[in-house]
Parts: sequence; structure tokens; C-alpha cells
Amino acid sequence: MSEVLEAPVQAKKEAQEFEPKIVAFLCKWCSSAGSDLAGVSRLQYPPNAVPIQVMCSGSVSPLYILSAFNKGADGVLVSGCHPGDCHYLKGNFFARRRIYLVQKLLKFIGLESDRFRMSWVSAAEGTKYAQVVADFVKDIKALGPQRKLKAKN
Amino acid sequence: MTRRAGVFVCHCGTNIAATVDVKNVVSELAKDDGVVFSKDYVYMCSDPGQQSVIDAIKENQLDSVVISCCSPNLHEKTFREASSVGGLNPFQCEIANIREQCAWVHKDRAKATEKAIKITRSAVRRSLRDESLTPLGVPVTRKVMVIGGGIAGIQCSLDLANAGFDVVLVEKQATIGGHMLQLSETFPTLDCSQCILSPKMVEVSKHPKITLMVQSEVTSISGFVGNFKVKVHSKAQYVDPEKCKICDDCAAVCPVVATNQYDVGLTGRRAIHIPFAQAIPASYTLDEEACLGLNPVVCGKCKKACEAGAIDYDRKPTTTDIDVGAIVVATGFDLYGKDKLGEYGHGRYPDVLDGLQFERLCSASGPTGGHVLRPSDQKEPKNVVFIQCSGSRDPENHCAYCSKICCMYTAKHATLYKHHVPDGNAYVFYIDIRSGGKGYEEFVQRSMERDGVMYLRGRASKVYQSKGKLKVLGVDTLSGRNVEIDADMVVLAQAMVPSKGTAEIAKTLKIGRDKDGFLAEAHPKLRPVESVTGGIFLTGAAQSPKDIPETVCQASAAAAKVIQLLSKPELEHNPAVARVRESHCTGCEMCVDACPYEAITLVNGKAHVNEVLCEGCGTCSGTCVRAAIDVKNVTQLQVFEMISACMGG
Amino acid sequence: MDTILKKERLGEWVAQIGSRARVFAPAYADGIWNFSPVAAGVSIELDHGNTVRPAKGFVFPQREVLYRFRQESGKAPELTETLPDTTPTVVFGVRPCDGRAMVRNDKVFTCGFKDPYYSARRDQVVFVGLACNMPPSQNCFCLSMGGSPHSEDGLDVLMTELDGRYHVKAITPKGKAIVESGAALFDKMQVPDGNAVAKVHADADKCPQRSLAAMEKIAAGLKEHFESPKWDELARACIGCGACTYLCPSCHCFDINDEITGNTPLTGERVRTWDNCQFPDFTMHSSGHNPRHDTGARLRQRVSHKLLYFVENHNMQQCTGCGRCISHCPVGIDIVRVATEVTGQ
Amino acid sequence: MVAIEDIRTRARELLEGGKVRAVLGFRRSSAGLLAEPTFVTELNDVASLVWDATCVHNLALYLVNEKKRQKAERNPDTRPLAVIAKGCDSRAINVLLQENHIARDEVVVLGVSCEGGGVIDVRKLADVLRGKEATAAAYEGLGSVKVTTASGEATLAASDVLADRCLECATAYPSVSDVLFGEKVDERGFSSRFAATKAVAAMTEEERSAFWDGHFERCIRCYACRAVCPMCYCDECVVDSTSFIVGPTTTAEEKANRIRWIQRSTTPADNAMYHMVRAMHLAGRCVDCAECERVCPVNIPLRLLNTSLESEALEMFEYTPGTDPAQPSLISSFRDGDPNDFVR
Repeated sequence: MSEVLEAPVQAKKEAQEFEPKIVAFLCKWCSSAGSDLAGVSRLQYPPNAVPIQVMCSGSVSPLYILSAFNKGADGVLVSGCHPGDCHYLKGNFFARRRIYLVQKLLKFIGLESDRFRMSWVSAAEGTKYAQVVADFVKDIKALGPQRKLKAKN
Repeated sequence: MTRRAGVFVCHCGTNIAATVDVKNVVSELAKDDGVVFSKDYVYMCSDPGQQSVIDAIKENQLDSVVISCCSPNLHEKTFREASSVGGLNPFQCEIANIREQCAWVHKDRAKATEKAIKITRSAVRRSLRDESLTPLGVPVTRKVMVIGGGIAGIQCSLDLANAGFDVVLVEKQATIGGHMLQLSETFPTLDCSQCILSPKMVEVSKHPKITLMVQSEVTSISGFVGNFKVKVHSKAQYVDPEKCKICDDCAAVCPVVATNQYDVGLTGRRAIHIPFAQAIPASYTLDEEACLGLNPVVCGKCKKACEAGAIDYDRKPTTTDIDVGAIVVATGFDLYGKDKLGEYGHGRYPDVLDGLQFERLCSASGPTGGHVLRPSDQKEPKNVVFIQCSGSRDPENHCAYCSKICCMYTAKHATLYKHHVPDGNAYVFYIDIRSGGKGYEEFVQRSMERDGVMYLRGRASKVYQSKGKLKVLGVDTLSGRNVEIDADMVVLAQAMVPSKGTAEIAKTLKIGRDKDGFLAEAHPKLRPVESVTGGIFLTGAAQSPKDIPETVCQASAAAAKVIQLLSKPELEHNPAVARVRESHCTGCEMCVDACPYEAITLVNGKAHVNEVLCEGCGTCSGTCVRAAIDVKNVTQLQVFEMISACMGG
Repeated sequence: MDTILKKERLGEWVAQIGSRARVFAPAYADGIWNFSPVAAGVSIELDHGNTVRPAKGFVFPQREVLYRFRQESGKAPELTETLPDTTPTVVFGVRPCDGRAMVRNDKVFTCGFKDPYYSARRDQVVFVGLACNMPPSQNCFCLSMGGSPHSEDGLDVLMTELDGRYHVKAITPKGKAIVESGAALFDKMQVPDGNAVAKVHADADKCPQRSLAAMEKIAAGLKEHFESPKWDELARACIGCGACTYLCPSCHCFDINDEITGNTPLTGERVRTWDNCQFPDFTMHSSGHNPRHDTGARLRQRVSHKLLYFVENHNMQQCTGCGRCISHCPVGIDIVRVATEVTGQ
Repeated sequence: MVAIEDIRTRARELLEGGKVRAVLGFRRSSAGLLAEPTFVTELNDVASLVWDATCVHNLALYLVNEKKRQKAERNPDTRPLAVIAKGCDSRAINVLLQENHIARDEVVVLGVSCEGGGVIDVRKLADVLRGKEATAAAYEGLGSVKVTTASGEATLAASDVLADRCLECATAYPSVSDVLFGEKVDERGFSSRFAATKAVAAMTEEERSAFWDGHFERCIRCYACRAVCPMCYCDECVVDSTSFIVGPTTTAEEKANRIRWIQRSTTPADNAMYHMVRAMHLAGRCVDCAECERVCPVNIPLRLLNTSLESEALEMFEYTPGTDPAQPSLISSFRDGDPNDFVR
């Protein structure tokens, strides 16, 4: 119980120098290419989000997301091709449904809904990717560290 | 696990080095488990850079290589090739993108370096579990099926056959030729359609490499690129083309009259008939719906009349299994349904015609022997109104798109009419005139200036009949006047829509269609004649409205793509495909439902991946709740390790 | 050492103890009785049913870190010992069946090899028992197991509720210490009090309980019927969960795992966690062979361990008849019935 | 009203005809009020079958467990199993059919309608009885339950003692059955579907967070929830510390490469992880028989995790688990119109 009581206090303390850890699952064809474009265009965004390239957002298992939180992620981003643009025709449609459920479940157990996000970023949307990450980092900084699913040891 | 990884960090001049402390990345990664070699270099992609990878692999017996540099889209190929030169399996070389995804987007050197370390480390963790893969070789059947015997299908078949491939040309109707066979003349040269088409049709029928199947339809398909198995259903051929002498004795005695679809209902024909004089195969054909019942007791006149003994009522429909390596879909177009164009009275008033009916009226082989006469009273029409965009460019009520060829064929129709009836008046309602194409614009201008066709800019709003006369209401937006024209005949330039068969074939072949129902190409610009399914190609008006030159052009393009595909004895396929852990699979079929490529089937109760169909997207593994399916070299274990690496652990 | 504590003084006594030690007592929350920390100034009510979770967790927690490790690639690992935090702890409201279970756990963890983690806790935890004076629960059978509603085994103090007062008996030096620390609050015990206590205990003994007939024959019977087809029959409904053993006050099997917390450098903890003979992986060999391959074999192991093997090793049943495994079994598997049916008593 | 004699008669017929290898049903238990599962194979045991408000178990579980058992046997009896199934249990059977885990001809479903009732929640009953222990609970007409205790009989309002899942149940009769006992009753007038879930969803984020932290912290990972769930039929679970599906094809590397998604340690975080993963894996598969919640010794309201997703599935995807074995599963299908505005 004690931890739950202390948590908010600690959160406030850490909030100032707090740098969120974020895992970003990017599909190879759209979102990863989009973040490449952000690079080519030299757009600046916070370095908190470390990208993991997957073939398709459809391959992102709920376990990946939960595991990232368990390993200490303060936020998790899943990004894929816009509906209809999936390189694999419909992988992102399956992803959308699955991710929606994960998000609802996390919300239901009281994890701040701002900690888990899905976005559509096409290969042409470098600016959007930069924006998505910037917003995400900003929102998570406001929340402080994630403790609910983080392994305690 | 005692793997030996090598890490190579690129400065990319100062592109990376300016923001990322490259030396630090190298020294940090050197501490990692499994990393036995690590170095940095100013330009890894340069020859010395690549050479250093090759040497390091040899000298340190590396079995995993990670290049920490720019986006994999740029140099993954480069470094995988270098790796294989060094004797490493190319699939055990991974790229860590620390330029586009790190150095270029951050300023804070410390933080960028920390991130670069995480990105590189996660690539190392992945590479340490990369298995050696070899591209899959797939044998191919060097035979092609072309579906649809219009000009697109004919051209494509001939090109393929002349390139030495066996071709099966499947046509639903009793003759090939398609809509082009119905046309009188063709723009912009006004040369006779049948005169340029017939020789090609004959060539098809004579070509040793082409098997022609008329009155036939594809009913099912299985297999995959290079190895399709197709079922073709053919109607019973009561008249044997080999024996038929086209003497017309049978039709002469046939008691049944049916409407002639080739004349778009303007004439009738017998139950036993020949669609066109130039039909290929050159044979009469028996319309079983119309025939009194294929029964000697009831009728049987034609059988008696036929001296060649070409008629056999006992013929049965057949189903043929055909193995092919590639399929070309050329199912063509239909005209936008007249029922949907009530405002123009099409179907209600006999003298409101569609474009194809008018073609038949102008055609020497048509119902009027090439004289433009009104269907209602066989009189020569003096005022003919042509209405463009009937059903096109009207997102509210009809088709949103432009059917592209109507401007030209309306100009052609008006011109032809003036040639037939020099003292008549031809009015054209148009929104815009789109006459891009060699000699097109000149042709339109000629129709106005030389042949005096009257163009009215505006939509015709209504066609109605009063006191037996057709009246066309419209507006001339240039003069701003409402116009009302008494017309003897109205010709609608109806929108082109995909042929009825297109929807069915798309379903059978499991290929996509766009919002308008036309076949969807793999990429609108770069892969215009391929479907998203490997080995299935598109051509002609079934893919989008187009005229004859463009169709022929696209048909040859499709042929070239097929030749490219089938020219190799074996196809190469990316080996990073899904793999089932049978021990964990319970056969729940979720992956089967989720696979975008129908690559997974149940084989005695377990999921089975057809590696050739699999594109490695991993939707299956994202769906499986039992971790029973994984994509090689992007396994859940690898992702798991990448996650911990990203978390700094 | 016997004394009397007026009920209204219980709070004071607990408060006194609370100033020097962590205090736990049964509390009803979220629909179950559980040992919960007693916050300062909060008085406790000792009128509870038995807790769902036994008291064993205070000395044998479900998760115990044995040591931490850290290893730079290529270097030797550095280990750091982590002995349990040994803040004195006093647990009120321990039922005699749980107390007797402590005696069993002591046999396992302190006879022969002395487990430092267990012992460190055992020395610091004071178990204040509470004799049962209300009708036993449906599945109580402590008498059959040689215990009683007022057994003192394994307890440091035994309290018996009289009207308006508690009889408080210190049994061990640890027990004496906490009673003496509050001496001022206690009254001297009079002769009538003694009789009252005796009566409460006697009445409790008379309460009807479930019982294993011919207890003395059970051990031999289990040995004899090791191969009995009854095992499979009785376990056919078993779903293979671990409720029975995790809730058992005397089950003590554990597993040891390394929990990796980081790979560069390799860091982590070696952790001891409860294990469970009802789980399929309990006796799983790396070859894939599992000697106890089905629920029948696992049920037999659990029952035999309680009523046969432990008797052979320590000359006492391991089971103390608390009845938790019966009451909480999702499918009504009942150790009393199982033992009776298998041995044909 | 369902007459137990009808069920017994049918069971007798099936056994006499040798059509089934066993009839899976309920009988009285020595462990307490609730009935217990029984495998009736002998005609003279048919009389032990009971049907009342204490028949809480979802016997579909045993279709799964018996399959595993059969695999181990040398020459297994392959005749079908007859199983008594309530509405929820029958939905579970439908999901097992949908996932090809069992074939339709492997089971004879003796469907029993709960009509206007349902099953007892023993914890609610205990609260109502204030410590008195019930020895019998019979369903008595619409909306009330007759409970017998040492000190006599009491008739209680069903809404006070029935399990939440029954009060919220929308189809309290079998959706698949070979024989149906009792009437299909649609208008039951208890609580509304997902009422309990909505109550939690209505809390503030902080409240929900604290609510679940408190519950997860209590979890002892006995896995009763998993073991009792007919849908948790994987041979190997994500929380298992060792890979114990080991066959001739299993390589040493496979064993070594077992992913440790979740530690065995009962820390609040890892407990939460376990329950999250389980809920996700049950999305579109859980039929709300709520056995997980009933068997939880530390009384974690586990059912809510599953119903929260079930309600989403219904509202957003018009998907109800266990209604149609022919349809693709919730997460192995999609519609173009699926919610999209939650995506940035």
C-alpha cells in the first residue's frame, strides 16, 4: 500500500528534472520513413522517444506495449500507415482495433490515457511525426514517471 | 548463446559526428555482451568503410554485424552485400539508424548520444538473434492466362505468344473482339475499326501458342505467383467451330428470334446465329436460352439443315483445370446504366441512343447498313443532339470521375453524322472538351470548323417528348441563354464503368478494386499494370477508362511485365517470412483470418504458412494469443530484447 | 504466565506495542479477512473468522530476495547479500491452526539446515494467538489433526476471549516480553478466571467438526493405496490451480529464479518465491518428462505430503486442519473426503 | 421451471445408449454449499445429478481439460461428452467451436436455461447471512432464492444473492444446445448489462488507479482464474517461467529462449501485467461466465477487466463473443468504420 501513497509526492519531486522514457513502434513503410523525412528536413524534436522499427503496425502485439511499460517506459507510441495506405493492405486495420482495446483496458485500470498513443504517420509526414513526438513528450512530462506497470526491482 | 557481433559506427562526415559522440557509442557498445568488435569510421558506406566490415568479419569470425549509420532505406542493401562478401549471411547484418532518427533531429549532444547508444544496442540485440536465411526459390509455370478477349486481351495475348509463351485467352462471349468490334470508325483517323481489329483476331485464332476459350469464365483460382491453378467453366458448344461452314442454312430455318446484343438491341437475330461476320472463332453459335430446348422433338430444324453436321444438342458444359504462372485481367468496360439516366429518357424514348448504338447505326455491318436512321421510324434525323458527360463528372448523382474518351468519340459521332447527313444539324452539349492526345485536338477543331458541328457549353438538363418530338432542355453557359432544341435523335455519351464481369473476377481472384469499381493497381504511378497480388496483372478499361491507343499500349506493358516475371526459371522471394511453432499452435485460425495474403491455412489442425505468399508483415504474430507464430528475424523474442535495450537495460 | 486484559484496554496494549513494532491484525476488506497493518491509534476487533491467507507469509514471504548480482561483460559477478528487514513485528489474531503450522514450517526451515532468511524473520515476529470460541467453520478439522481450538503450539501468546475480558497467556520468552511490556494494563488472574478459561476451551472442543475417522490408519492407508485409481477419479475435476497450497499455512515449497533487471552490465536479483506442487511445471524435467503428469498424481502428492511423508520425516501430520484448501477449492476438492475415500476408511 | 428429473432422464438415455462416454454435470459437495462438477459414467450415479442455484461452474472447461487428458491416454474413448450448460457456458462452447478447439460432434450440449434466475454468489450470501452458513440454496420462482441454514430457512431477494454476471446477463439461456431444458426468458428485470463495469469506468482516473492497485497488490498468483477459464486452454502461458511444451522437435535453444514477459514475483506491477495480458488475450473470447472472479481466493473483481473489453467490443464493433462459431474472432477481423478518432 505504502508505495501507492507515496507515489504522487515522489512524482511531484521528480517532475522538474524528469525526462520521459518512450518507446515508439514505427511501421517500416510509412511511419519509420516519415521519421526519416523528419530527419532529412532537419526538424527538431525531443530525443526521448527511441524508435523500434517493425514491419507493420499490425505486428505490434499487446505484449510489446505492456512489456515496454513493465520495463519502465513512461509512454508508448505505436505508429502506422494511414487507413487504406497500409503496405500490407490491411495490417493497420487489425492494429487499430487491437490498439483501441489495449488503450481502453489501460484506461480502465487507471493508467493515464496520455501514456499510450497511436498515430498515423505517412512517409510524407515528417512534420507530423516530429509534432506527434513533441506533443507526446510534453504530455508525459506533465504526468511524471509511470509506476503502475513498471517492475519494482 | 555465444554469438560474435561487430558494431560499426559511422560519422557520416559530420552529419552524425556533429551531434552524436561516435567514440562514446563505440566504447559503450564494446562493453555489451556478445560484442567482440567495434569501431567507428568517417564514411562507412565508402569503399574503405565497406572493406573494413569485410575484413572485420573474416578476422573476428563475426556472425552478426550492426552498422550504426543512416536509414536502412539508403544503405541496408550496401552493407548486406558487403557482409556477404565477407562471408556472413546478409540477413545477419542490421542497420541502426542514428542519422535520420537521431543526429539530424536533435541538438543536445549528450542526449542524442544516449539515444544513439540505445538505437544501436537494440539493433545489436536483434542481430544477435538473427538467423541465416536464404531467399526462397519458386519454380514457375511458363504459361499465361489472359481474361477478356477485347482489344486489350488480344494485344496482350499476341505480345506474350510472340515472345514464346503459351497463352490461354478466356472470353465470356461467343466471339473475341469486345466493344471495339462494335465500333464503326475510330478517332482521330476515322479508320474502320473492324478493318484494323479483324486481322489481330484472325492472328489470335491461328497462333500456335494461343489457346482460345470462348463462352468461358474463370470460376476459381488457387496457388500463387508463378503457380496458379485456375478452373475455367465453358458453356456447351452446340456448334462445332471446326465443322461449321458459316453457310447460314441453320439460321435460315431457325424459328426463334431474339434481340441481338451485338447491335445493342437495335435488331433481332435467330437463336442460332453468328455474332458478327468476322467472329472468331468463325462459327455459328446456339443461344440456349432462346432455343426451343435443344430438343429434336420440339424443333431440331437447324440440326437437320446443317449439312456439315456441325450441330450437336447433347454437348455439355465443361470445366477445365489450367496451370498458369501469371494472369492478366482485361475484362473491359460497360456503359453506365441507361436506367440510371432517367432525366435523358434513355430506354424510354426509342430515339435516345447510347454511344454504342450510334456506332452500330454508322457501321456498314450494322442494322442500317451504315445509314443513320431513327430506330422509331427509320427516317433520317435532321437534328441530332449529343450529350457529353452523361453520368460522368457528376459526384452528386452519378460517377465522380471523367470517362476520358467521350469528348473524342462524341466529336467522332458528330463528324460521322455530318458525313452521313450533310444537311443535318449536330449539337453537342459539353462541360469541357478534353482532347489531349496525338491529333485529338485537331480532330475536334475540324469537327467544328470543317463539319460545322455546333458545340454548346453546358449541361443538358432534360430530354422529354412532346407531340411525338424529342425536346432537349439545356443551358449555353457561354451566352448565358437557356436553350431548347427539337431533336430527331439524342445520343448520350455515357460514362464508362467496369464491365459487370469485373466485380466477379476481382472477387474470384481476390484482387482489389477502387472506389469506382475499377481494378486497383499496386501503385497508381509506379506499378500501374500490377495488382497487389503477385502474378496478377491488369490492363484495359477494367483498370480505368481509356481509349484504344492507350489500351493497346497498356496491354503491351502488361505483357512486358509478365515476360519479365516468367523469363527467369525461378522466382526469388524474401525469406523473412512467418514461421509457426507447431507445438504452440492450437489451430484457432485467427492468423488465417488476419493474414492479408491468405498465406496461412490449416494443415491437420495447425497453421501452415505458404512462404511464397507470405510477405512477412507479422499481422499473424500480432494477432496470435499463443505466441505460436513469428516472423523470422523479427521474432517476438527479438522485439522483447529490443524493448529492453531501448529502456537502457 | 497467565494474566487478564479488559477488552477496553486491548487498544492501549496494541498502541504500546505499535510504538516499538509493526502490528498486524485481521481486518475485513474487499470481502475477505486478511492480516493488515494496524495504523497508530486504531483499535482492533478480535471477532474475526479465519483469514484467507495464512500467517506463514510473515516468516516465509511469497517473494524473498536472496541476493543481488552485477556483472560487467567478461568480469566475475559481484554478489550483494540481502538479509530481510527485521523490524520487530507482532501479529494478533492468529488462529491455533496457523500457530501449529509454524511448528511444521520450523521443522522444514530450521531443523538441520537453518535457513537464514526464515530464521531472521521468525526471531522477530511475535504470533499472538486467539483461541477459537465460536462455532467452527464448515471445513474446520483441527481436532482430527491432533490440534485443538486453543492449541498453543507455535504461538508466542494465546488469548482466550471471556466475557468482556481476554485471558492472555504468554508462552514463549518473546511472548512474555510483549506481555510484560504492557504489564500495567493487565490484571492478575483469579481462580474463577482459570475455570472460565477451561470452560471456554472445553466448550470449543465439544463443537462438532469434520473429522477423519481412524486417523491413525490414514498414513499407512495412503502408503498402501499409492496406486489407487481413486486418485484420478477424485482429481478429475481438479483444474490445476494453486489455491489450495498457496493458502495452506504449512505448504513451504519454493522456487528460485534470477530476475534480470539490466543487461549492460548484467544486473539482477536471485529471488525465492513460493512454488506450488499443483502447477504442471512443478516437477517438469527439462527433457519434457513430467513424473507427476496429471492432476491425480499432483493431488496424491499434496495429500500424501500432508498426511504421510511429513509423518514419516517429522512424526506429525503437516496438515493442521484449518480447512482453507477445502473452502477455497474452486471445484470442491476436499482433503478430508479424499483421504477417507482413498484409504477406504 | 427446470425439473432435475428431466435432465436425469436424458442423461440416463445417453448413457444407456452408449452415445456418450460421460455426462458432465453437478452434484452436491462435501466442501460446502456450492455444487461440484461430476463426471457421470455409471447409470446408478445419474441420481446424484442436481440442478439449482448452486451450480456455478462453467463445465465447458472440462471439454478442454478432457481433451488434454485424452491426448495422454493410449487408446482413448472417443465418444462425445454430454455437458450441462447454462447460457454463459454454452457461449463458451461456441467460442471453443469457433476456435476449432472442439468439434461439434464431440459434445452433446444439455442446455439449461436460467430462466428468471441465475447462480449464487457465496460472498454476497455470506454478507446477507451475517456469518450463518447456508447448507442449501434453491431457486424459487421469479426473483427469489430459498436458503437453508442451521437455524432454518429464509427466502431472499435474488438481486441480493445472485452473482453480478447473472444479474447483468442478457441471454440467460443456451445459444447452442442439443436439448434445451427450461424456457427462454428475455425479460428478467435485474440489473443492466455491464452495470458493474460502468460503475468502475465512472470513477475518476485516480480512483480507478487506486482501486486496481489495491486489488492487484493482493493477488497471490495462484492462477485459479486462469485454470478455471475455458478460454485459457494454451498448454503454455505467458507467465510460465519455464517452457513446458517440450516435444521431440523442441530445440535446446527454444527452451533457453523462453521469453520472460512477466516475472513470477508477486509484485503489484507484475501482478497487474499478468491480469492485463490475460484480459487482452480474452478480448472477444471471454463470455462472462465470471468463474475467474468466483474462484479468486482474494476476491479480485477480475470479471470487470474482461467485461470492460466486452462492452467495448459490443459498442464499437457490434461483437458479442460466443454467439456465432462461424464468424471470425474480434481481433482477427476489422471493419473500415472501426473507431479512428482516437488515433493522432
